[in-house]
Amino acid sequence: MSAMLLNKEKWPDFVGRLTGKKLWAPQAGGDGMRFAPVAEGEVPALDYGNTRVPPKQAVFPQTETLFRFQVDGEKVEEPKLEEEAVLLGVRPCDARAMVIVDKLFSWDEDDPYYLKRRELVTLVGLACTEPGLNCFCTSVGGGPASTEGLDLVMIDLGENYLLEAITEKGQALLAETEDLLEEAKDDVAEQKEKIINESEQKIKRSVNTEDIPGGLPGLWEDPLWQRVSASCLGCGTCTFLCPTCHCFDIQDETEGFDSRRCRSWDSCMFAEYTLHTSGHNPRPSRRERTRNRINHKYNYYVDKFDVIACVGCGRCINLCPVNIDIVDILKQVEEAL
Amino acid sequence: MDLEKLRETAAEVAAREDVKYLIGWKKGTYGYRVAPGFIEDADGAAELIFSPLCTANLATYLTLVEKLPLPRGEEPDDRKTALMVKGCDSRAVAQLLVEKGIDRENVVVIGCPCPGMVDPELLAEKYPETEEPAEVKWTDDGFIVIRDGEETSVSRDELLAEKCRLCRYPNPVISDIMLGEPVETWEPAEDEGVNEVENKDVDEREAYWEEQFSNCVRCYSCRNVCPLCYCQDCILDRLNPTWVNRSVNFSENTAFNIARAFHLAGRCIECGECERVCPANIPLGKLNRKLAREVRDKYGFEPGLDPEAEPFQASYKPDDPEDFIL
Amino acid sequence: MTAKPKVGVYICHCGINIASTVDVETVEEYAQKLPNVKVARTYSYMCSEPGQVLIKEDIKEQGLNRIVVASCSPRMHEPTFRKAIQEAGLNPYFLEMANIREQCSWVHEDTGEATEKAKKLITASVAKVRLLEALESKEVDAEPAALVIGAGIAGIQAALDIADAGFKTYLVEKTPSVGGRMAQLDKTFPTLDCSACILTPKMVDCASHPNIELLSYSEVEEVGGYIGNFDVKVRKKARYVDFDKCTGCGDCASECRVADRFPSEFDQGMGKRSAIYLPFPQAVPAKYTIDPESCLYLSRGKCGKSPKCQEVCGAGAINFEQEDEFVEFKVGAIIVATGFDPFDASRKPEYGYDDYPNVITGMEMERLVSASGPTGGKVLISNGEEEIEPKEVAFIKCVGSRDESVGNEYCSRVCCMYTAKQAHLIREKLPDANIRIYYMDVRAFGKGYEEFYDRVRRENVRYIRGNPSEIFKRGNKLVVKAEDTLTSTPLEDEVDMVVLGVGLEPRADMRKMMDLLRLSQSPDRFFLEAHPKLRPVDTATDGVFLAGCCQGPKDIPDTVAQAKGAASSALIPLARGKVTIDAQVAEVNETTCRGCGFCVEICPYSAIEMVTVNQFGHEVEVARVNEALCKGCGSCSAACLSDSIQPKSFRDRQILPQIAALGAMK
Amino acid sequence: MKTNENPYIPYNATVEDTWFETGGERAIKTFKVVFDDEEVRKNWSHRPGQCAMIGVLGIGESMISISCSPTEGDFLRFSVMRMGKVTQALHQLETGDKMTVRGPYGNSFPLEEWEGKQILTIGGGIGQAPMRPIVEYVKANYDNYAGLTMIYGARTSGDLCFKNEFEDMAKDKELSCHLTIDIEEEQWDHNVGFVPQVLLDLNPSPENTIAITCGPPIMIRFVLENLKKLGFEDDQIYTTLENRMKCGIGKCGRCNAGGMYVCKDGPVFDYATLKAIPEAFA
Amino acid sequence: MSANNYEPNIVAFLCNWCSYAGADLAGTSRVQYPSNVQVIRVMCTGRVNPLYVMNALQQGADGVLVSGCHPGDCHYMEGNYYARRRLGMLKDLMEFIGVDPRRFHMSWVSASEGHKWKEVVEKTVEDAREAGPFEGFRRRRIDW
Repeated sequence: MSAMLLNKEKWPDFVGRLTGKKLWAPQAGGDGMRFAPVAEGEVPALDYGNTRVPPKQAVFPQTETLFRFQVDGEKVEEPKLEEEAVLLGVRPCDARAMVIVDKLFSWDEDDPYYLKRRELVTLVGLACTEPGLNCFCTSVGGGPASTEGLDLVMIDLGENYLLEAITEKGQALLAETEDLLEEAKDDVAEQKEKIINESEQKIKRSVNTEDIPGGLPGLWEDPLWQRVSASCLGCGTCTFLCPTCHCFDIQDETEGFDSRRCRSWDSCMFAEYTLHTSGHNPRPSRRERTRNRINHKYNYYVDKFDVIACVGCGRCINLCPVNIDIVDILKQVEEAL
Repeated sequence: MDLEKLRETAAEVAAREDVKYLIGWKKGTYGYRVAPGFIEDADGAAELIFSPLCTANLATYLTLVEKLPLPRGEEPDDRKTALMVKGCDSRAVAQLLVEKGIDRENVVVIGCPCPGMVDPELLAEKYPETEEPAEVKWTDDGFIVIRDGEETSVSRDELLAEKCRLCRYPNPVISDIMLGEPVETWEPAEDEGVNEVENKDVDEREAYWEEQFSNCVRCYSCRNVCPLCYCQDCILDRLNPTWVNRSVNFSENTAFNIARAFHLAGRCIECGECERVCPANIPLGKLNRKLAREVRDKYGFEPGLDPEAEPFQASYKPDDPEDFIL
Repeated sequence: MTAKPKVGVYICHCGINIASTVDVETVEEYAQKLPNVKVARTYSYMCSEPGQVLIKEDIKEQGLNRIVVASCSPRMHEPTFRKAIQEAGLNPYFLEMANIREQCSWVHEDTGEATEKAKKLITASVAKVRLLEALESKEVDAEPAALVIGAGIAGIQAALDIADAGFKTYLVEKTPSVGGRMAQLDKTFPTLDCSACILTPKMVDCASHPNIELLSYSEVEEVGGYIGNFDVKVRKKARYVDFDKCTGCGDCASECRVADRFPSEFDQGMGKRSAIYLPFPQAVPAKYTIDPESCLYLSRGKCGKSPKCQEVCGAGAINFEQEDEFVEFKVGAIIVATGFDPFDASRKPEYGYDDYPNVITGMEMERLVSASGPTGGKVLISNGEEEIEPKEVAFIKCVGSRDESVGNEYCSRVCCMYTAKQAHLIREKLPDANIRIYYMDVRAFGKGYEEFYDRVRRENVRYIRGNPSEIFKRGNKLVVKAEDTLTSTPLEDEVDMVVLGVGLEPRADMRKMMDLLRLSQSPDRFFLEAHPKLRPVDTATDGVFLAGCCQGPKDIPDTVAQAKGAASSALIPLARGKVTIDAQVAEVNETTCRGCGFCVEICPYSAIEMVTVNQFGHEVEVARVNEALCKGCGSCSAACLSDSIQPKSFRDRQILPQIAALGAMK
Repeated sequence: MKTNENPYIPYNATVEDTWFETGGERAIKTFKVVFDDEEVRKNWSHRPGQCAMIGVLGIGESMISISCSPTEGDFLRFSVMRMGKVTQALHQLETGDKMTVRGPYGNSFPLEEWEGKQILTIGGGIGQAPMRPIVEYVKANYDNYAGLTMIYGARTSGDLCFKNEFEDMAKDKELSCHLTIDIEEEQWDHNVGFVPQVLLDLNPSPENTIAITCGPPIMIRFVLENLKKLGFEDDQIYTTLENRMKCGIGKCGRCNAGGMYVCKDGPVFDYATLKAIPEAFA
Repeated sequence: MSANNYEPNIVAFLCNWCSYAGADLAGTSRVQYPSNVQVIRVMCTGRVNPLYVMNALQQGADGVLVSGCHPGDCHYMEGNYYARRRLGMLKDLMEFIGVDPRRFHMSWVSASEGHKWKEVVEKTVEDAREAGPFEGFRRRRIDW
C-alpha cells in the first residue's frame, strides 16, 4: 500500500480524518503568506505557488518560549510539547530544508524544542507541477517531486492525487484513510514520471553548484562581494523567509511579574547580529554579511554537514526588494572561480 | 525620457573625479525587476535605465552606507555620491537636508521628471513575469509592456502605482542636473486606501490592522528601505530601554509599526517604498499617508519640499489644532 | 549605577492625613516584597527629625542605596529628603517620592482604593528609583549685581537693601519717576504719616546711591540666561530731554503751547499737566520728560514756529532727535516689583463712575485730600455750577474685590483701612459732613488697624453693613441704593459724593513680564510664587523673586517686608558669588546621535549646539548640551528619534519601568 | 550531569564570594559560584579553556570564560567585565545572590597533550581569565610539565586582574611570573612595557614549549608576530576567540568565524587552524 | 474580568509645574475623584515621548492621560506646544489603527485648577470605562 489514489472530491473527507492533530496548511485568503493552523471544518486548498513564509515556522516558530520563570523565584517551567501536527501541502523543497536543518539541530547537542516538534509533525507533501519563476531546486540536489523529508507525497494527477507513503508516519496516514483511497493502477507510474519530467522542464533557472563549496574560500576577498551587496538594504527578508535559515536570538522578556526566555528568528543580515557589546563588529558591513550568508549556505554548511543549506525555493529571489538574486550571485561566484 | 541623454549625463557625472559613484536604476536579473546600479565609471552608465519600473527610491543609499572605522591616519573618502531621483525621491533628499542627514555638497542630484510608475505587483499579476528581463515603457497615455519580444499597450489607469496616483510632486523638487523637461502634473487622486480605513468603525479598524500586523515578520525591510529611517542605532533594535521586544507577535509587531509610522510623522515623503518592499504586503503606506494627510490638512505642512524648512517634529505653531484637548 | 540597588521604602502616616485613608501597614508589608526592597517602614511624620533619622540610620546600618519616600507631594518635601539622604552619605538624587497624600489619601475616601493606589504608586517609584543615577550639581560664578523691575516702594526698598549690601543694582522704572503708587498717597494708615514725607527720602536715596543705577522711563526688553548669569537688555525710552542738561527748573512746562492740557497720570487724571512735564514736584529724577503723544511737535511735527520749550530752556536740554537707547548688562538675580493697577471702577457700571463726576475712586480721593493734589488738599465737588464742599459723603468698600462678577474673588486687603483713613481725613477737613461707609466686612488685621478703625468710628463715621446695588442721580443728589443687612432695612441714601473703595488688580501688562521671566500666574492672576507659604518671594524661575503687590494685594508694611525678603533672597547668589546649576539636565549619547538638530531647534533655552566630533576617523555632527543653560525640561528628548538626548532622572530607561510597573498592576 | 536534558535550562548557582579585580567604567568583578544542586556540583566537570553561559533570570546570559581550574575545588570562578546589559546585571550580584549557569561549553586547552612541555601563558587585561585555569592546572600538576612561565600585563597596575594571587605566585619557585604594565608607576617593581615587548625581552626558547595567549586583539596580533620571531611554530601557539553568542551549543548561528562555531569548535584554536579561518581576526 | 467590576487602569503623565501642582491642589482642597489614575511626574509635557502612550497601552494600561500647562503658561515656555503637536499626531495614528479614542486624553490643567483636575480625571476614567478593558495590542502571556 505505497501508492494510492485520492479522488479530489474526497479531499475534504481526507482532511476530516486527520482529527486529533493540529493541521497546518497554507493560509486561506492570507495572500499565501504562511502556513497557518486549519480551523475546524475548514478544507484547505492546495492550489498555491508556495507560501512566502516557509513551513519551518511549524517546527521552528518565529518566536518560541524556551521556559517561563518568576524573576525573583526559582520556578522554571518548560513548555510541554506533545501536540501532534500534520502539515498539508508542503513543497518538496521545504521538506528537504527541514532535513537539512535537522542536521544542525541534532548536531553535537540536541535542540529539544526543534527535535520534539519535528518528531510530532507529519509532512504531507505536494509535488510541484507548476514550479515558480525562480525555483532552482534541481541545481541544489532537489527536484519538484523530491520526497526527502516528506512522510507522504501527493502528486496532482488531475482528477486524483497520487499518494505515496515515504515513511512509517506516511504509511500510517494512508492506513487511517484507506477507505477513501483506491489502489493506483500500473499506468500511474508512467503518468507520474511524465508529470515530474514536465515539471522539471519548467524549471528555468539553474546554476552549476558543483565547484562552489570548494571555490568559495578562495574568493574571500573577491570584489564580487562588494558588487553584490552594494544595493542590499540589510533587511531580514531573505533569511527570515529562507526555509533553511535557522539562526535565532535569545532574550528574556517580562510581562508583568512573569518572565520568559524566548528565542526568535534572527538574521545574519542584521548589523547587530554579530555586534559585540564593546561596539566592535566582526562583520561591520553588508559586504561581509552577504559573504557570510552565501558562505554559510554553500561552504560552511557543506563542510560541516555535507549538504548545501539551500534548497532552491527561490523565496529570497522573489522577495528581495532590491533584486539581489542568489542564482545571479552563484553565477558570479562560478565565473570568478 | 531620452535614454541616450540619461546615459550620457550619467557617464559624465560618474567619470567626475569628485564623484565616488552614481546610483541609478538598471535592468534586473529577471522579469520586471529593476536593480539599483552603483556606477563607478563612465562605462557603467550604459547599464542605466529609467522606466516605469524604476519605483525604488535610491535616496536611501545616501545614509545606508556604513561608516567603517578608519585605520589611524587614513582619510575618509569624501567624494560625492551622485543620485538619480524621481519627484518623490527628491523630496527624500530635501528632507534629509532639513535633518542634516546629508550635506548638500556631498551629493549630486540628477533629477528625472516622472510620468508615474507602474505597480509592480499589479503588473506581474496581469502580465506574469518571465525569466528574461522584461521592459515597460511610457507612451503618451499609458504604458507598453514588452515581454519575450511581445508588446502590449496598457492604459495608464490600469497599471499606475497607487503612490503615483496620489503624487503631488512628480517633478524633482531639488536637483543639480535635470534630465528632460518637467512632466505635466496631474490632479492627485483621492486617497481611497486611507479613506476606506478611516470609514471603518474603531473595532473594524482594530481587526483590520490586527490581521495586517500579525503577518509582520519583523524583517525590518520597511525601515531599512526608508530613506528617512537612518539612525545608526534604531531605538526599535535597542534593549535598554526596550521599546519593542524581540519576540514576534501581534503586540510587539503593532508597537513596532506604530513607532515606525510615528517617527515618520511630518517626515514621510510618500515614496511608498515601505509598502513595496514588505514581504507580508502590509499596507504600510496607509499609515504613513494617513499621518501625512493630517500633517498637511491640519498643520499645513508638507515635508521634503524646502531644504531650509523647520522640521515638523521640532516646531509648533501657537494655533496648532487642539480640539482633542480636554 | 553599579552597585546592586537596595531600596528603602518609607511610608509616612502624616499624622492621620495619610494613615486614616491609606492602610499604611498593608502597604508596608506589600512594599517589603517588591524587587530590590530591603527595608520598608512606616512612621508618623517622615519629614520630622526622627523620621529623617530613621532613614539616615537605615542607610548606614542596612547599606541602603536608594530611597523611596511615600508621603506628600515631591513639590513639598523632595528637597527635605534629598538633603536628609545626602547627609547620610547618599547621592541626593537617589530619591524618589510617591505622592500618597495630595494625590491619594486626600482625594480618595475609600480605604481599599486608596491603599491599592498607594501600592501602585510605590511600585512605580521603586521601579524607577532602582535605575536612578548619581548626579552632581555644578557651580558657576554668579554676577554680583541685581536687577529690580519697578521702582515703587517695593522696588525702592529692595534696591536699597541690595545696594547697601554692597552690590550693584539696576533699578528699572517704566514711568519718568520712581515712587510708584505710594507717592500718590496722602497719608498712610494707621499712623497717618505723610506718605510723601516718609517715601521721598528713600526715593532720593535710590537715585543717589553709588551702587544703584537708576533707569527711569525704561523698560526691560529681553532677559536671557539663568540664575547668576542673566543677560538683561533695557530700553531707555527717549525723554526728548537731555538727562544731564535738564536742571528741572520747569520753565519748559509752563511755557509749553499745550500747557496744563493733559490729564496728569499722577493725579489720577484729576489734575493737568503739560506735554513736557515732571510727574509730580518731588519726582526723582527731577528731570522733565516730553510725552510724545501730547507734544505738538512730536505728534504733528510742528509746534508754532519752533517749540516753546526749546526756546525757553536755558540749559538747551530739549532734544527732539533723541531716540530710545538700549543698555545691556548682566545680573545674578532679578526682583520683580511691578505693583498693581487700581480696579477700573467703570467695570461696575451700577455705581455710575463713568456717569457721575461725584462718584470717585479711592485713588482719586487720595489725590483730592493731598496738599499737593489738584485741589491743594481741599475736598471739593462740583454741584454743576461751582466747587463746593460735600455734606453727605458715602464710601463703598469691596469695589472690584471679593466679587466674582468681575473675576476677582480675592480680598484686596487695603480697602478697609484706606477707606477708614480717608473717612478720617474728610472728618478732619469737613467736621460737619455726614460720613458713612458701606461694607461687607471690616478686616482690620494689621498692627494698630483695629485701633484705628475704632477711632474712626468714634469720629462719627457710620458703618452700614450692606453692599449697595446701585447709585443713581436724583436732582443734585446721588442716591446710594442698598440694604442695611443688619436691620434688613432697604435704604435710598442721598449723598453728595461717593468714594468707591476700589481694590487692587494685577497690572494689565503683566503678560510681558511673564514671557520675559517665564513666570506664571496664580488663580487671582497675580504672579505665582514658588510656594504660597514657604517660598512666597521665590518664583518658579530660579533667581527671580517677587516683591510687593505684583504677587498679590498688600499694604505698605507688608510690601516693604516682602521687598526686604526678596532682597535678602536675591542676595544669596550674589553674596555667595556662585550658583548651583541643576544636576537634572539633558545629556547626549554622541555615539547614537544622528545629528539631525531637532533638539537644537526645540530647546527654548538655546542650551544645545551642534559640534563636530571624530568617530573612528569620520567627522560627524552631534548635539551637545550646555548644562548651565539646560533646565531639564526634556522637550528635546521626546523629539529625538534615536533617543540620544535624555534628561537625567527622567530618561526613557527610568520612565519606561515606571510605566511597566503601573501597567502590570491591573 | 544532572537530570537536565534541556541544554537551554540553566542550573541555579549561588555567589559564594565576589570581589572587584579592577575599577572604573569597565570594571572587572570576579564571582566564585557554587551550584545549588548537590548532584550538579558533583557531576559538573570542566577543563581549562572552557566557558559557561552565566546570567541573571529576567536579564539574559553571557558567555564567560571559566577562570578556575577544576583542580581548585567544587566551585566555578568567572571574571566579568562590565560591558552591556547582562554584565551590568551580573556586576550587581553580591555574595549570596543567585545566578544561572549553563555549560561547560566549547573545547579546551589540550593540557594532557602538552604534558612534558614548557607552558608559556601570555595574557593581557581580562584576557588573563582563560590563562588562569591553565596556570592553576599546571601548578597542580607540576610533575607532568617541564615548566611554567606566565606573562601578564595590563595598562596600569590597577587594571591587572587576580592581584591577590601575585604574592603567592612570587613565592612559587616553579613558576616564572612576569608582570608588566604599560606606563611607569610608583611602587611598581615589575616590568614596564607592552606585553609583546616583555615577551621578546624574555626571549623564551620555542623548544618543547607551548605558548598560549589571550588579550586585546592588538596585543594578540603583536604577540603572535613576536612568537613567530622567536621561532615558535604555528602548532605551538594557541589562543582563544570570542564572538557574540546566544545558545552556546552551536545552534543559534551567530558566533561563527568562517566555518567554525566559536562556542563548539572553539574557543581554543591553535594558530595553524586559526590562520585558515578567514574571519578569525575580523 | 467581567465588564461590571472592570476598573480601568490609567497612566497619566503630568508636568511638574502646572498639572502636577494642580493635582496637588486638588488634594490640598480635599477634592474627591476616582482612584484609577496613576500619575507619573515629568518636568514638562514636552518630555512625554508620544511612544510612552503606546508603551503604556502595551504594558497594561486601559487609558492614558497627558496633562500640562495651558498654552502660553509652560514653565519652559514652549514644551506644551510641542507636546500638543506630537500627541495630536499620535492620537490620529492610534485612532487610525483602531485604538478607541476614549483611551487617550490630553488636557491643560494649571496649578490653580484643582477642580479641573478632578473633572479631567473623571472624564478620563469614565471614557476608559466605557471603552472597556484594553485588549488590542496589549502584551499578554503568550501560549507556548
